[in-house]
Amino acid sequence: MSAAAATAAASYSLVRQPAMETGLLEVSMGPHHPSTHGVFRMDVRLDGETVVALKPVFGYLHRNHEKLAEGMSYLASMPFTDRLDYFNSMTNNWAYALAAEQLLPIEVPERAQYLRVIMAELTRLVNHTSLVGFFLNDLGALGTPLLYAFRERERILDLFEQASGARMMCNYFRFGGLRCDVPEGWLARARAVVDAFPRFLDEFEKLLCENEIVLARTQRVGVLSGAQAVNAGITGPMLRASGVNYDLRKVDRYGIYERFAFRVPLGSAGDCYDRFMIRLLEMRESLKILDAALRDIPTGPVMGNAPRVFKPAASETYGRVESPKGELGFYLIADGTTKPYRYRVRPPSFINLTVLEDLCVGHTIADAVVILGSVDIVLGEVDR
Amino acid sequence: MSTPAWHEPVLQQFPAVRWDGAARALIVPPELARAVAEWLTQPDHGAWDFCSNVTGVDYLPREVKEKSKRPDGTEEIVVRTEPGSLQVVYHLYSVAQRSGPLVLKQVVPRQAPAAVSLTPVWRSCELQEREVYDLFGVSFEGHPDLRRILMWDEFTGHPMRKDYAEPQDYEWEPTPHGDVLEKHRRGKVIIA
Amino acid sequence: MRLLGFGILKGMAVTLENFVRSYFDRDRRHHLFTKEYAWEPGAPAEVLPARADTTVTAHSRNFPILLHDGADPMGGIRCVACQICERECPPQCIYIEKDYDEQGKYIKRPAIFDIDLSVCMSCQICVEVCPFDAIVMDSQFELSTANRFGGLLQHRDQLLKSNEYYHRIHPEEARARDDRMAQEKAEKEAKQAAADAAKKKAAEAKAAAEIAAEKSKPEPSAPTAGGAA
Amino acid sequence: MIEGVAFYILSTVAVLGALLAVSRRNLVHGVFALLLFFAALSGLFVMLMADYVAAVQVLVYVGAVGILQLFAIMLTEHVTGDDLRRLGARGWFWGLMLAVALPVVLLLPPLLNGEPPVPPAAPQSTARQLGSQLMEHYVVPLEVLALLLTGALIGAVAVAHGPEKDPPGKDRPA
Amino acid sequence: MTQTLLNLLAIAVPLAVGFASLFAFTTWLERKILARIQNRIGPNRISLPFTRFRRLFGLIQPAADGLKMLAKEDIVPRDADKLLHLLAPILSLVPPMMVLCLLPLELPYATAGMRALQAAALDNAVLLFFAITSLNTLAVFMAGWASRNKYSLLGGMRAVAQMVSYEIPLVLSAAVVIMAAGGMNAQAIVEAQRAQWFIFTPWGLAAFLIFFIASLAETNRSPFDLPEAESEIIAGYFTEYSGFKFALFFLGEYLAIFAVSGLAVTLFLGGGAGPWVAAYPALSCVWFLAKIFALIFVMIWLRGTLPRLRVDQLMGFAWKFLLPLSLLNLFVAAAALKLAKPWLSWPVGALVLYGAAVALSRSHRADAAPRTYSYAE
Repeated sequence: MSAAAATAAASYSLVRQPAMETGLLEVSMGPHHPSTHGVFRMDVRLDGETVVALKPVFGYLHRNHEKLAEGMSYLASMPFTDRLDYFNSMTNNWAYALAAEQLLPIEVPERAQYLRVIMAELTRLVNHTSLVGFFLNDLGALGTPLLYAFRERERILDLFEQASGARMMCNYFRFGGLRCDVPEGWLARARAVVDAFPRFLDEFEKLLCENEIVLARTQRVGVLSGAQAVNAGITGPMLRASGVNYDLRKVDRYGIYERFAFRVPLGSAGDCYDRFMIRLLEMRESLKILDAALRDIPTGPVMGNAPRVFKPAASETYGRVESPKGELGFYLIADGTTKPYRYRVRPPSFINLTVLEDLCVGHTIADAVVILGSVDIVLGEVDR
Repeated sequence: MSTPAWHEPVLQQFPAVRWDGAARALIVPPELARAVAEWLTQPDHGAWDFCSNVTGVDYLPREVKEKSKRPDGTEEIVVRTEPGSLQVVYHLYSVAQRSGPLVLKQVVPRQAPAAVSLTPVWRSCELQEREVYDLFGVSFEGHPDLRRILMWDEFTGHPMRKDYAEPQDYEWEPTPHGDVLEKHRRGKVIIA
Repeated sequence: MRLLGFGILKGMAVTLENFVRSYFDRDRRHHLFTKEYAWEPGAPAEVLPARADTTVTAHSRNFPILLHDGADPMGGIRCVACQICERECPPQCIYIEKDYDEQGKYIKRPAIFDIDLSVCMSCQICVEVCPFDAIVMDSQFELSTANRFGGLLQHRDQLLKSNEYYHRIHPEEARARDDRMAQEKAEKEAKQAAADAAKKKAAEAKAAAEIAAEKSKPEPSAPTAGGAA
Repeated sequence: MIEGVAFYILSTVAVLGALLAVSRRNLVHGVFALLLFFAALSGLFVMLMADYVAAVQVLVYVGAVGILQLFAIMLTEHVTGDDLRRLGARGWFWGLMLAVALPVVLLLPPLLNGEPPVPPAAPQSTARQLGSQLMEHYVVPLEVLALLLTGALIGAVAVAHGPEKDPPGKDRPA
Repeated sequence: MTQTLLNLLAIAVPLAVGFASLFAFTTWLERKILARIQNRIGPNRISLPFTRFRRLFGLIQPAADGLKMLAKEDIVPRDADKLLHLLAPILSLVPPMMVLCLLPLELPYATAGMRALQAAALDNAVLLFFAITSLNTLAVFMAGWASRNKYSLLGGMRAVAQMVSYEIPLVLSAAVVIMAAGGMNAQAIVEAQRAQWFIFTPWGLAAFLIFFIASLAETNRSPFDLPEAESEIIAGYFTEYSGFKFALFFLGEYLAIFAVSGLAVTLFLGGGAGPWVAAYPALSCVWFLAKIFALIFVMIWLRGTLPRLRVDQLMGFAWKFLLPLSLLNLFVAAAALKLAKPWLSWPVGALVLYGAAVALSRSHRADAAPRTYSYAE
């Protein structure tokens, strides 16, 4: 048990007094609960309203994605990756394509590289806006920030639909490029969306960032130190909110990210407010990338010289990308057939749940909901 | 793809550790795993502070046919059974030095597989080792909370093993399926 | 130091602005509101549906359909029941049986082609792997039935749609596909023609050779004849 | 006539509420029955044209004392309220004696006098009178009471606060 | 006798029926306003059956909702306390219904006899108001306890703690008006504001703001809707209620909103006073309702904007911010009323109150402030 949990437990023992014996209340929050972000359960033990212990329970959506993928061809798993983190199908696609392209190197054409970056950053906007909306919903705002977020998300989903045919389950990336080019006029429409986005962010920040209730509810709630975060494998905005400068777009420089100038916002306190603000700030940086990518994108093919049947030689690889929720990795073992011998997804939201109990203990049940919201999980990915 | 030789200091420090060049992974005997892990986290040994990915791989026993020459010069085909194994794979990165991945593998037998938990070293293994325990059946010594994680507690078997045979229809017994069928028999639901 | 509640007032200004602008801002009225239906007047052009009776746009994909050329569905069916899509379908929702004539000869069309829409996940892999451009994605989604066991199993004749229909729902994509097919066909024909020409040439050459051989034949035969004589 | 009917209804409710309050095994039910009794009592006050007292009765007894009792029950080990153990009835004799003696003592003087007391005419503007009485005639007892209550409040806070403890999330330097 | 009864009915029945139908309208209004705040359209699909009237801006929606509620199955948990589970929604409806009669609405057809009979004419109308609304707490507790659900119980306990705490600033801020008007008769309070509404004095404004905030908490409105905090405890004390019992809670809640807004209008906003009332007395009623709806609009607006406070912050706000401020306000008002020199007492009063509020703000959010962030290249 970590230090934070230990101090909380100590203060709890002080509350217990012989004269006023109070019992603990065990509440099973979920799997049917409005704010567990899907079918997720938290077995919470409460002293009054204070969380004494919390155990996350999941697996309700488990479909053994990995086993399924080991039974089908490499390409056939691509649409299933959409369904991992169904908010970010584009980055899921990318992570899988990246790992597969490490198994069997295929040159990705320039235009496809740019489109990949554009899609990934648009996905990041989708994820972060919605996350902020959901987070505020967990705080008790009656859907207003969420619907503002969805208003913007809708525009981006329209773009996704026009490019890939589907709004959420895009299934757009292929080993060596993209399934198809974007339709005519798409780049101009994307440009319009990107140009209008800062106005929305301004509105969002005005609505939320100085709101005393938001400040009071999120600051110094669920504090996670940088060292603890690294040790617990926390990745993504949650890690950077704890002040650790580790963004795979900078570290691994996959794709063509080294061509874009963007900064990585870092939090200082590692509390819920930082996690929320880091996401807001990251969106601004994503807009910078989008701006440059839409400006520089060349014409040309979007599919590299991929073999008709994807059949890598026996080898193993681990490919990872900076998905909006954290490090999304694919560990593939090829055995020389058309099916992967081992297919493993490293789901960021699953591993980010490692520290949930440490963050929640000592706070109230209302904070537990907020902390869970700030972790940003999607059960499709946690349970796989 | 060439990666720097991060593994070489480990091999020098721990002679029992082997290097699998094809998989580009360090094969660590389970009894040494904790020591190797703790050694690796030291700043001057690479500062591998971030264990990104933990998973299992199941290798079934397989038959290998080998030609061998008899002393009299005729050839003979010898069928030899290679024992299967379970591997627990750790992908390590260093946030401090921005290096990685260094792959660590614990290889354990398929019967009663017991690996050593690295959760005390890297907290990020906690849920992932539980998952390996759940889906592959590898038990981890020293894990603080080794329970099933994705499957339900009453579940038997380890679905990610290659020889796992799934039951005919999961949905039949525990879901309302049966009730629905019963209703159908009474003429309330039409099944095409 | 400000009074408690100043940030709240700032936020309230934002919501009030949205409230007021929802009535007066044209952009917001037409673009950002929940669209009741996409064909609602004033909806921007790029989201307009291809047909008036669906709510989906020309780019969206839904479930697969089989294409046929010409007016007769079975006459012009493109599918040859090669079963590649059946094998590649990630959720395994396609079931195909080949068709045979009375003599038991395979006649390059499916006898049974079923897609279970309750299983299909609209991933479009079948479209990609099809070498015959026989299967494409529909945009029709009003498919609900009261029958949950098999009501969503679409059979061959339900799945067959004409190429014109495809042009109606996905004009751009259909045009591109037709162009490519025409090009491929032209290439194939050219190849065929070349092959034919080559064959012809070869045949001619062969014939010529044969003729030559014929011509030269008597010569060796002569001695035989002679020999025989 | 209407007053008579109302009186009997309210009295019946009050008596029933009181009986239920002492007879229910379920503590929460008992408290709710007691609150019913308080409410009926305030109805009786209204009938006496003492609407100020009636309002205060509701505000203080139903709104505050009742809630306090419910809170107290929530702090006991049986949060659900039903305690199936039989309570010992050892004091029943003295209880009965008390129950008989109280009305006798209260009702004895008028019974001996033989004539019912004449109720005084209901004073107008009871709130104002009460206020001025409290502030002028009974100011010292009022202040003493206020002091007592403040002391009790501080004591309650001290008890609830418990011994010195660290605020959560802050590590105190050793 | 009969005449009195008839008069009573003539007052009570229109109030009950009128406010109940206003409830339906208010649910529609709330959904519409929230929808517009959130860039949605809101309910607009229900048409009047058997007529040409399609949609009607969704005004028929509440009727459809009501029918739906009536038709729904009434689910009582197996382990619930059946009797209390049934009584709680009814009890939650009674107090707001009763206090609505205490509002000094000048019904257009009211005769002098009827006006004298109105509960608002009681000497202790305001006190009665607070007394009866405190009963609401019981209903909430009853519902939370009787459901045998942990969320319900948590919600019930939260509600009780919250309502008891916020009753104090509520009463204290009303006390300022009672002091100024010299009585608790609702009609007299309105009468006392003939020259000037109490909200237009520094202490009146402060009292109004405190009253309004406390009334939000009393009626469990956002941002104080902890007892029914959806994201935390599902629906709080009415988690286990369905069908018509749920509708009754809903109705009770809205009637309480009417009642408390009506009281705010009475105490601070001059009751039914407004332009042209002198010429057309019937307008008084309209003005009264218009002011109520203005307050309700603000409530909806707040609900569309704000997240929810936490329990400890909620209690802290009541005890450490509102209570001291309302106590101070009481002194300021008393001093100003005694002084009776507006040119002196107003600026001083305003300054004192503002200073106190700022000082309390500072102590209240000393550690919560927006931050600046660093970037790594």
